[in-house]
This record gives sequence, structure tokens and C-alpha cells, in this order.
Amino acid sequence: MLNTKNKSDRFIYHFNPEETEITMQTKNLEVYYGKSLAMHNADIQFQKNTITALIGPSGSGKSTYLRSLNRMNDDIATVKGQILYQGVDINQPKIDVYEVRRRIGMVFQRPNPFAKSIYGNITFALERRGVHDKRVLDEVVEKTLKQAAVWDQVKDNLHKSAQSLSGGQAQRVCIARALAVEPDVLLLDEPASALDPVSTQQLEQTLRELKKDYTIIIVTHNMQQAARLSDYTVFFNLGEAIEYNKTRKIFTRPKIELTDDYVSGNFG
Amino acid sequence: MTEPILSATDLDLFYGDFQALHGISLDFDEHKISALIGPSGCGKSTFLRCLNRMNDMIDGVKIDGKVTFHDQDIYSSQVNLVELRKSIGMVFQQPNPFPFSVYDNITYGLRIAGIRDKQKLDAIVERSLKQAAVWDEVKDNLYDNALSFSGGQQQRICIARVLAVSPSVILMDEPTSALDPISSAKIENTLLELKKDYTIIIVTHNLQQASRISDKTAFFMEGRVVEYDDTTKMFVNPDDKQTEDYVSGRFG
Amino acid sequence: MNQTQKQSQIAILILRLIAAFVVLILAFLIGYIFITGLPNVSWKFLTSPAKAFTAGGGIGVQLFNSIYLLILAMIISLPIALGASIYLSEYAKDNWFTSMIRTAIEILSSLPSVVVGLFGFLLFVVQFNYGFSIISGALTLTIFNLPLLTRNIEESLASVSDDQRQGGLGLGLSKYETIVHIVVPAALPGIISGVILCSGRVFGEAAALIYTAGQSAPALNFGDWNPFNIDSPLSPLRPAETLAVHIWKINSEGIMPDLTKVSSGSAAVLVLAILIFNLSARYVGRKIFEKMTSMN
Amino acid sequence: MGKVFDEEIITLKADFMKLGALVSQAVANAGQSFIDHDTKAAETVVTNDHEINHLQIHIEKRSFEMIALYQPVTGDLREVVGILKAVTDLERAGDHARNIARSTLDIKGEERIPEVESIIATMTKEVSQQYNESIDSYGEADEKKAKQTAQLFDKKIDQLYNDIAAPSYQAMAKHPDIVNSAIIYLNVAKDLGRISDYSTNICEWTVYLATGKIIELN
Amino acid sequence: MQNQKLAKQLMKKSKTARYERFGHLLSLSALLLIMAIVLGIIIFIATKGLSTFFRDNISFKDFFTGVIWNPGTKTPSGQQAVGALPMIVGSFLVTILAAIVSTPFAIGTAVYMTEISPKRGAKILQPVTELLVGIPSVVYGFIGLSVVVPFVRNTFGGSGFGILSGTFVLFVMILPTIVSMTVDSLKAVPKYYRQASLALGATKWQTIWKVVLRAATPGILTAIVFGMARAFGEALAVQMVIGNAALMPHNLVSPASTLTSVLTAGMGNTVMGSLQNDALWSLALVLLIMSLLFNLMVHFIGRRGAFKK
Amino acid sequence: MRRRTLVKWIIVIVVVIAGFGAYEARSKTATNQQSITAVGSTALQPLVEAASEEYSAEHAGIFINVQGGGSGTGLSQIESGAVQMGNSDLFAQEKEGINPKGLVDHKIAVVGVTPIVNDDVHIKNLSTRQLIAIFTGKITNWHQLGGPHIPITLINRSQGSGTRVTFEKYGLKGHESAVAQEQDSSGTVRQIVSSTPGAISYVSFGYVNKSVQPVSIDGVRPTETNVMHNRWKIWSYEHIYTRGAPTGLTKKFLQYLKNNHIQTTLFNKLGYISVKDMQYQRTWQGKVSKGSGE
Repeated sequence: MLNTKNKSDRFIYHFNPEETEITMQTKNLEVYYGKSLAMHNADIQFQKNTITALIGPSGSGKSTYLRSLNRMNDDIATVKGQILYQGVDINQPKIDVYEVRRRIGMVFQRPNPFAKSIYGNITFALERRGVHDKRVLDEVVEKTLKQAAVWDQVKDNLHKSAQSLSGGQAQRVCIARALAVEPDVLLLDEPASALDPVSTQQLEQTLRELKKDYTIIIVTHNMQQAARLSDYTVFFNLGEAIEYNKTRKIFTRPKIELTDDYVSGNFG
Repeated sequence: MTEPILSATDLDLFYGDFQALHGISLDFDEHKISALIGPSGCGKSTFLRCLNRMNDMIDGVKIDGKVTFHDQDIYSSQVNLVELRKSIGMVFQQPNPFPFSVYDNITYGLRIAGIRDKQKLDAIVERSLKQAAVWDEVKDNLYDNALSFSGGQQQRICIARVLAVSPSVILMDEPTSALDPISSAKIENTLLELKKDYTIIIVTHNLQQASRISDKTAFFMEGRVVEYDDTTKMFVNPDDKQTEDYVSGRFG
Repeated sequence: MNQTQKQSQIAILILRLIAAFVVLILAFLIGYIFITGLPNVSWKFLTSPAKAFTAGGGIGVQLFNSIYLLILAMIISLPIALGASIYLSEYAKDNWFTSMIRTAIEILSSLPSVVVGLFGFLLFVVQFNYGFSIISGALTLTIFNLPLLTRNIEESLASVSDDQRQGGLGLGLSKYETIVHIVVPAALPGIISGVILCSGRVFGEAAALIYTAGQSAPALNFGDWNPFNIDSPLSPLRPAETLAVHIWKINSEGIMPDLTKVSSGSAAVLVLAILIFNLSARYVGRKIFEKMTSMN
Repeated sequence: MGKVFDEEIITLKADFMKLGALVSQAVANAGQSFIDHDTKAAETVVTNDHEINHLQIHIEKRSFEMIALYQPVTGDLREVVGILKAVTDLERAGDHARNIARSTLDIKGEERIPEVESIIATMTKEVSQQYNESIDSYGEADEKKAKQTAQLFDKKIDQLYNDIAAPSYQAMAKHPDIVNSAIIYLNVAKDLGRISDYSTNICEWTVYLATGKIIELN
Repeated sequence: MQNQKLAKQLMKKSKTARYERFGHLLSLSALLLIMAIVLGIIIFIATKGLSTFFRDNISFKDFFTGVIWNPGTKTPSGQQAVGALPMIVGSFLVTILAAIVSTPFAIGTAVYMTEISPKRGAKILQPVTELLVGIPSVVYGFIGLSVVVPFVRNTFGGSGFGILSGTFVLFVMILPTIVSMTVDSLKAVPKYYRQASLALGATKWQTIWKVVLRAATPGILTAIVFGMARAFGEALAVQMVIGNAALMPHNLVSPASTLTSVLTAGMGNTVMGSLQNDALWSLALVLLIMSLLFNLMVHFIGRRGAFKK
Repeated sequence: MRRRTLVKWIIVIVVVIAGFGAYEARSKTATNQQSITAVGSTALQPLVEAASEEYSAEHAGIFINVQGGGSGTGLSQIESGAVQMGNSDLFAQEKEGINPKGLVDHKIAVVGVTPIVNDDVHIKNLSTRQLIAIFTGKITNWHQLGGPHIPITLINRSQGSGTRVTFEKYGLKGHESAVAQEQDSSGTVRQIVSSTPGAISYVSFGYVNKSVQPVSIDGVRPTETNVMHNRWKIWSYEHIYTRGAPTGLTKKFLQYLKNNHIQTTLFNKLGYISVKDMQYQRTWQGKVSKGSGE
């Protein structure tokens, strides 16, 4: 079980909604696995067109939190509280989860291209939604692969199996796949942990480019990655958000000692 | 300057027609941590596996050149493979304890060597778990399945398992890449402790890790060693432009 | 060379010997079937109808029946097994109820086929009044087939990494679409192996068919392919003795003078048919898999 | 390390060079104001020093952040560390320029020694030149130029200091009413000498930037 | 307001959601169909099998401990001659013996296929084992009759018919099942166990014996139990070679019988609803229960021995 | 519409049209199509099957479905009315669990059953008493009967099998055979007897071939003539039962089975004896009287 702390042990930055466009926001979110509370105390706002990194030790609830944002936890956990997407609470039973997930796309830890061609991977979701116009599909494939910065490497092999690609390329194809359904928000769950440094760096570059058009939330184990990539950082520990602030602040002058310990590697 | 404990000279390795390693010559000093870094597919893991002949298992592998351990060629036909692998232990990327108890895991290497004395085994279990800095976490659960521990603990159990057979060199193939930063830090601390008694050669993707713990670093690219020098030098002022690009993250 | 290494080499030698011995047994079996059977196989044997009590009968009709029945049974059982295994592996929660269902299905797979046959007889032949017919046989074989097929498909589905499912869900697709369009194609090689294994059992099954598809193979009019005519090869309502049943029947009650020849010939043809079926199913499966996954 | 870091390092270096220019200006203006007895110009130098200090703090903060966020190594590390160290030298040089400007204000109305002032003018020119060349060598990461600069000016500046110090002491001994002025001359010469030392330090950081070696020039 | 528009869009049930409902129902109905069939068969057998005891008033004791099987008549001592013990014992003996004989061969072969020569294993042994599954039991029976029975008679004496011959035939019949399932479970043992063992200086054999087989033990046990279940349910082939006499087996070469052989042989010759027929269904029920026990055993082993992958 | 969807629909439409067309095409010929089913005794199955084939060949559109399953199955199916003809080796009255009321017996043929022994036994004749002693387990070695020193291996048909009932009733004079191995088909029995030294069993005449040795009883040889004159006592009728008096196709087919042509040509080949040739008849209780069964 989680030990509850008093409020002064946490620092959560709040935007002024008048000045800042908030894409997503969670309020009083609680996630239960069975009866045990896995995540709570994370009232966080995500600013449009920024990259927010969720960091924290294993089991701190950061992935659980991320997966709640597009209701990927529906089957395995009970999620209470509000998840506001552009002001609409998407955590209510009436909401169509598939539509939610289309708008809030997700990329996973291990590159998971489907056993289809690269082209088929990207067009799959569109085809399932009834888009069959070859011209439109071609355009989408090119556009998203370019956005994901992998077009040059794969453009001559679009009909080769996506599973034959290297890890870094496969992960970027997965991002292109997620972009193809025109999401608004992109959730990434440790997208680089299975990649080597070079691929990781390319991936980060891609994400920085994408920030212009999407709101990106990324879970990472790698603190350097959070530091160099994100605009905002949330530090999770024991199932709650301990500190949320500008990344620069988190990594130079964290307000909470626990955060300091974690980012400086004196933790545990 | 001390004599190197393990050294490779002009090592070539072929997978069928494909040459994976090109004339690698590296000397490893005793009681030092040497890191092998480089982009994916550069041959660093392949090279590491040559050092205790783990590549022998793969079909179609051909190896030229020489690897000497205490001045003895390990690829000579007289070498006892079993003894060699006991002297040059290996820890893998994925924590891979056997699905037995912690105790059985640690004593595995001893039992197959025919050691049955319970007292002796107990002593070694305690010693090696302590050396691997995991004794306090497992001492009350020695007979639990090793898989029931966390990833970081499992990896340290695996290190203890290798230590139990008293090797002089430990090869590590990305031992922390599957672990979170906290567990990684613990393993790194363990390695720094172990350096006193063992020679450690570690392949890592994590450049910070290499810079934090190693004494010497070799940078591999496309099956060749581009640069091999003191870690400080490699990370402050490398001689080679490629090395500089790689360690500073401007590569590719 | 020390002692453990010697021990290792000896042990591996023993393993090789065991494997060789098993191969020998298997080779003997198949060799026995082919050597005693193949000399009796001729084009005429393969195409002419059986004779009840005179020599010179063939197995044309039976061979056709076996294949037709297999295809029908597979057409019926594959969708059901697929559906059920999808439910079990993807939807069902892991609780005592699911495990009870699994146990129940597995029990079914070890029942003697004669029991299944009698059940099919009472249900399809008598109750549903389908008579001794291909359709009764196919339905009974479906019962017989379902447990094994469901189990096999479920295992192949389970072997597809969860990452793939997550990927589909993450794109806002339904679980069902993800399963049908991603997981099933990825599991195809396993599913095909399962189908082949089950087909083998169906080919070789006799006891379940004696009471359902019947043990007579009236001559068919191969010029009439209208499934509604009773003497058409495609008619699902005609009795259809399969090759395995034929072998069983002539061995137990046959009085034709050349029964050993017919019997051994039939066995050889049966094994050959299974072999051809296996190879072609594998080939077709691989082609489909390659097409669906762009792997080659 | 990627684009973001590269962009930031460019900005950081630009800031650093800007600071270099500001200080260079301060040194030149302070010297000139002293020679010209231009109290107004001197006052400007003193006020501008705040700007220098702010910029210095800004650069230091950015450098710390970059180390914390990007953990640079090799050349990147040398860039950031070099700036971090050199920026202190710049700021100190700025401080001394400010001191010279204050001296201009202090000397107002005191008795002058024109021959000394002319040497101060020469020294100011030389120090300014040395300083500018050091900054240039840093900007271009030119190790050779840095070494040359350090070598070239070292003796010269020492000589000039002595040339100022000797007549100043003599004057003090002869004319007690000139003591104040002579002390101010000595201080200004000392300040200029310090600025020269900081220039040499910058040259040392240039060498570090280019080679990673920390050496002592002179 | 834009948000309300968005909310409306998000509330609308999408086509995808309808797909999901449809797919869920479809697969559920397939499962329910199977369940109906399974339950149907179980109820069918249970009602028929239990009527021996409840309608024909045969006592459980007579059924499970009697040694004389001749339903419809009385034993010399006056009880109903429905003693199923000889068949139960026969079934158990052949099944267990077959499993005992098969296991080393199956494991040896599977180890050969996965550890020693995977290429050759996949090329030759795999298709052959698949082929063997398809051979009708009648053919096995006849080969047993013409090869195994004379062999047993000449080697061990007796008529050749008996549990030993049954064991040999079943041995070959369940071999493919055990081999292929064992191969699967050996393949499921992660490669890095083998590497770790070799890196600790173990020989190949030590690795196989102490690590691979040990890690695969639950899978192998499951394979054996499945093989036993298959043996238990096998009828035609065993019937031909076991002698099929409802006698307590007093040695391995004396004629005996199994539940399935008596069941299969008797079914056509009895009339539905008669005591003789009911008694046969009781045998089927015993089979069903045995099969249930085997399965529970598999689950038990599976749960106890399951190791994380 | 997408191409693939279009193709799918075309396939569906074509299949539906083809199915409908086929159904239409069927209705033209189906009017004179008729089919009946006969189920039961495996001993009678080849005969009825052969006859049905000939009958179908002569009468277009007629389909007679003949299945085995055993006498028990035949009787219970005809009793329940699931089929038109139930084949049995036994009188319905002899079978436990069958209510013979309402079932009409058509005796189609007579089958003789003879003991057979393995060739190695070298015994060609046995007395009834010896036979009983062998099958009740009192004699266990052939040397007790003057044969070679080989233990006797008894092989029975399965319980309830018509052949076994006939053999026990008339060959063993009502004595029950000792528990021994059982086989549920004549083919297997013959195979086992031919390959097992010292084996003895019994099969109907049709199954006797060179591989086994038929045995005379009390000097009477197992021949068809001996059966016709009831000198060879171990014989039984092959019955086809109908529920009530046969009608329509069933009636026609039964008549066809009984006509001279079939009885003389087919029966001989298969080893059955025509009822017409019988000089004696027998009731289900075993009472024998002169006259054919007709």
C-alpha cells in the first residue's frame, strides 16, 4: 500500500489556463489493480505542443499513469477520477474508447510493427476505418514516414515486412503508424529503452520535430533522455506525482528533496 | 606496466562469408574494468564472446587470430573448454538465473564440477552473494526461486553465480540494459567493488556507464577497434574523430 | 579430456542412439505400410469403386470421401475453434471458470472416439434425422476435432507477443479487429500446424465415423456435381465410407479374397494422402503467411 | 548529442563572445577615459559593469544547466567548461576595467604626471590588444594564436608596468603632494596588469578548448 | 462550444465499437457452442453411465471391485456380473507401462531434435511424427497383430496377446504426442539458460540434464500426461493385441482388456437401454472421470511448475 | 466500393445463385428418388449391400443405404423406428432389451457357424463334449485330445455377438464359454486363429479360408448341405426386421432379396445358405421342425 504524505512533500506546477493551452489534464486520478491502489495524486496539466517526460523508479506508477491517459488500462485496472482531453472528461463510461485512442495515440516500449509490410502497417488502421483510396493512403504513408524521419530509409522497401527493420527504424515506423490516424496527443512508453544510443538519438530528434504538431507525453527510464528531450518533467514515486515542473528546473533546482535524490542518482 | 591477463591479437571472425571482426588486437589488464562501446552491430558483443569461446556454439563461425589468457592460446586444441569458461565467466544482457532456488543457482557451477561438500558450498554461496552485494536482500530467501526476485537482484544473483566458480576474468554483455537506473547503479557499484579481485570486461550501450565505471574503453565500429585508451581520455579528448562523434552523440 | 566431458559425450551418444532407434521404429512402420501396400496401388485401384465380395475392388470413392469429409469437417470446425480459441485467449479472464472450460474441452479430446461416434449417431443420425451421411460424419468429426484444434489455436495465439495487441489497441482499433487482422495472421504458422495435426487425426479416424458417416460407399456419379442429388459426390446427405473406415471394415468383416491387398494398399494410400496433404497445407499456409505479412 | 545541444552551445558561445566584446569595450573605454580625464565616459564604464555582471551570471547559469541536462563529454564538455571558466576571467577583467574607470573619477583634480600617463596610454593599448587577441583565439579555438598571444604580450606588459611603477615611485619620493596621483597610477597599472593576466588565462582556456590540456602559459 | 462538439464526437459509438461487440459475441458464441457440445457429451455419458447404478440397481461396490464382467448374468456367488475392475486395471497397466516405456524415448528424441541436431530434427523427425498421428489405429492394430504379437509370443511366451503387446503398440502410438509436446516445452526454455550454463563451464550434457530438462519439467510432465490420456482413450489398436479378455491380468503376457476395448467391442452388440448397454456406458463414464483426473493432473503440474519466461 | 469488397460480394452472389440453380436442377430428378436405410448385423451387411447395389443398378433413382453397427444397433434402431430395416443375426426375442412386439421378421438367409483352429493343432474332428470342455476351460492343452503339446488359446467373439450366441446355444448346447480373449469381428478372429498356435474360435462359413482349419463335430463336416439337413446344428437365420408389415420400397427390396436370382447367385458367393434350400426350420426357442422357413 502507499503511504500518504502531506502536501508539502510534493510540488505540482500549475499553468494559468488563460495563458496556456492545456491539451490534457488529470484530476483526482486513482488507478487500482484489483483492490490495491497503484497510482494517485497526479493532478497534472499537459501543455499543447510540448514534450512532457514522466520519470521515476520502476513501479512508481508512471507507466500506469501514461496508460490511463488513453484508457489502455481499461481491461486490467480500475481508473477513477477525471481525465480531461480538451476539457472533455474521457474517463466516463459513455465515451467511445476507440475514438479516444485514435486521438491519443500510443507508442510502446518495444518496437512492435505488425507482421505486415511497412505500407500495410501504416495504412492498417485507416483501412479498418474505411479509407481505401489508394491515393490518400499513399499520401498518408509518405507524410507520416517523413514526419517520423524514416522515409528516406524505407521508401524503396515499403512493401517489405516491417518486422525486418532494425529496432530504431521499426520504432519510427511505429510512430508513423500512430501518426497515420491523425492523433492529437502522442503517448510514448519508454520508446527508446530497446534501442541503441544512435537510434535513440534519431528517435529523440524525431520527437522534437513532432512537438510542433503534437502534444507528446513520454515515459522514460533514462533521466538524461528526459533532461535533453522534454520541456516539462514529472517525477513519480510510489504511485504519486512528486514533482512537476519545467525540465530545467527539475534537473538543476528541484523543489523536493526526493526528486533531487532521484535525478542525481542517490536514490534507493 | 603489468602484463595483460587476456589479450587478443589480429582476431578475425567470420559468419559464413561475412566478416564480423577485422583484426582486433586488444590487451586487458588485470584488476581493471574495460568497457567495449560502439553502435549496434559493431562487433563488440561478438568480440566479447570470442574471449571465452562462446561463439564456438554457433554454426558457421570461423575465427582467425589469437586470444591468449595468461599467455596461453585459448583456441589451441589442448585447451579445456570447461576450465576456460570457469576462469573466464560471463554475465548476460538479460538477467538469466536458472528457474531454481537462489542457492541452487549459485552452487550450479560448483556442483557440475563435482563439489558436494555442503559446508563448503554454503560458504561459497555466502561469499559470492556478498561479493555481488546482494546477500542482504536474499539471505533469508536462499531457497526461493531465483526468478521471484527483481530484475536487478536477479542480475546480481547471476553475477554471484559466476563469482562462485572463482573466475579471474568476468565478461559482461550489457549487464544493465534490461534494468532501471536504480538497479543499474547498484550493479555498477558492485562492479567497482569487484574490480579489486577480478578483471572485468563489459560491453555497454550506455556511454555514461562506460565513463562512470571503466578504466579503459575500446570503441568498436564495423568490426574494427577505432580507438582503445584510458576512459578519461576517451571521454575528454579522444584521438579519433569518429570516437569523438560517437561519445558525444553526434554519430549517425 | 576430463571425466565430465567424457560423460557428456557418452550421454549425447546415447541420445543419438535413442533418436536413431525412434527413427528406426518410425521408418519401420512407414516402410512396413508402404512395402506391403504400395505394390497393390495402381491407378485403377485409386479410381475404381470398392467391391464387397469379389476381388479387384478399388478405393476411389473412399479416397474421395476421406478428402471431402475432411474438408467439410474443417470448414465447420475451423471457424468454431478459431472463435472459441479467440475467446479463450483474448477475452476470457483468467479465473476458475475459464480454467474449468479449458479442462472440459481437454477432457473431450481424450474421450475414446467410439463414444463421440455414438453421441454423434444419436444426435445427428437419429435425432436430427440426417441419417448416415457425410454431414453427420462431418459434424461428429467436428466434435472430435474441436478440442484439439481449439487448444492448438489457442496456444498459437498465445505465442503472439502482447506487444502486437497493444499496438493495435493503441491505434484505436477494437480488440476484435486487432485479433483478426494482426494476431491471427501472425499466429498463422502455428494454426496451420494445428490444422495439419487435426487433419491427420481426421484422416485416420474410424470409430467415430462408423456410426455416423456410415460404412458403405455407394458408387458415385462423378458426372453429377449437384450437391442436392443423392448420388452426386458433393451431396452431404449420402453415406460416405472413408478410407480409414474402409480399412477397418474389410479387416474386420471383409470377405473379399484380396482383402489383405486392399487393406494394405489402402493404408499406404492413406499415409501417402496424409503426407501430400501435410506438404500442400504447409506450402499453401506459408504462401498465405508470406502474402499477409510481406515476409519472404 | 544532437541539434538542441548544438543550438544551445552556439547561443552560449555567442553570449560569451558578447561578454568578451563588452569587457573589451570596457577596458578600452576605461583606459581612454583615464587618459582623457573624461569622467563622463568613466561613469558609463562603471554603470555598464552591471550589464557585464548580469551577462556573466546568465552564462554561468546556462552552462550549469547544460551540464546538468546534457552531460556533455569530449569537445562539448570542453566548450561548456571552457566558457564556464573563462567567463570568470572575463568578468574579473571587467571588474578591473571598472576600477580603472573609478580611478579616473578619483584622480580628478589631482596633480598629474604626463609622461606616466602617456605610458599608461601605451599600456592600455597593449592590454586591450592582448585581451582582444585572446578573445579572438578563444572564439576561433586557435591554440597557436593563444600561445603566441600569451608569449608576445607577457614581457611587454611587465615592462610597461615597470615603466609606470618606477617614475611613480620616484615622483612620490620627490613630491609628497603627488602621492595620491602616483598611487592611482600604480593602481591603474596594476589593474591593467591583472587584465593582461586574465587574457593569458583565456588563452590557457583556448588551449584547453582545443586540446583538452590544462597548461600554464608563462 | 467546441468542447461540446468534441464531447459529442467522443460519445458517439464508433463503428469500431460495434465491430468489437460483434467480434466479442461471435467468439463467445463459438465458445458457448463448444461448451454446449462438451456439456452435452458429459451429461449424455453421465446419465447413461449412472443409470447402471440408479436404474439397474447395481452397487458401486460390485462395479468397481467385481472381477467378473458379463452384464446381464449373475456371478456364481450371486452378484451381478458387472465387475469392471479387470478393465480398469488393464487400462491403467497399459497406460502407465506405455508411458514408462515411451518417456525416455520421447525425451531422448525431443532432446535430440532441439539440442543436438535441430536441423535434422526439424527435417526428418517432425514431419514423420506428424505423419504417424494420422495413421488409423486399425493399421497400428494390424501391424501390432502381425509383428508385435508374434514377437512377444516368441520372446516372452504365452499367446502373445496381453498387456505387453498393448504396451508396445501404445508406445508407438503415443510417442508422437509426447515427442511433439516435449519439443515444444524444450523450445520454450530460453536460449540464455543454455548460454549461462555453458559459460559456467558445464558440458553440453550437464546443461541439458541439469538446466534444460529441469526448466522444461512441467512441460514434459504435461506431455507425458497427455500421452497417457491418449493411451487411455485408445481403443481399436489395443483391442486387437491385448487379447481383450475381461480377466484380471496375472502377468504381462496373459490376455487382458481395457475399458475402451470392451466398450468399443460391446457397443454394437447391445441394445440401447438394456443393462448390458448401460454397463458399457458406465465404463465410458469411468473413462471420462479418468480423463478428468488426468487433466487435473496436468493443470496441477502446470501451475506448480510454471516458471516465468 | 473497394475492389476486394466487390470481389467478396460477387463470390457470395455467385454461390447463392449456383446453390439456387442446383436446387432447381435437383427438383427435376428428385421426384422419383427414394431412399431407405438398413442398419445392423455386420454379418449380413455385405449381402444386403451387394443386393442393394444390384437393385439400384436395375432401378434408377433408388437408393438403399446399408450400414453395419451390430445386431444390437439394428434391433434398437428398428424398434425406435429410426430406420426402415434392422439387420440382426438373432431373433428379436433372443435379444435382451428389445420388445419384439410390432417387429416383423424376414428371414433372409441361414448362416452356418463352424469352429476353426490353427493349422498346427492338426485336429479335424471334435466331439460335442470335447468342444464344450474346451470352451468351458476344462481342457487346456491339445495333447489332452491327442494333439500336439500346445496350450489351447480360446478366442471368443464379443458378448452379444450373434455368432457367439449361436455358437454357445447350438455348439456348446447352452454352456457359456469361459472368459477368454474376445474379438468383435470375424476378420480379426480369423487372423488371430491363423497366426496363434493352439488357437480355437468359430466363424460363420463365409469367413473360412485356407489360413484356418474348420473342425467337424461328432464326425459331421461343416458344409452347407449338412446345414440344410440340420445335420450341422450350429446355424442361425439372418433376419431383416421391419416395423410392422413392410411397405413401398422396403417391401419391394425385401422381395428382391428373397427372389431366386439373388438367393442363388449372390448367396453362394458369400457363403450364405438360401432359406429356400433349408429342409428344416427353427423357432427362436430352438424348436426344429421339417420344412423350409418360407
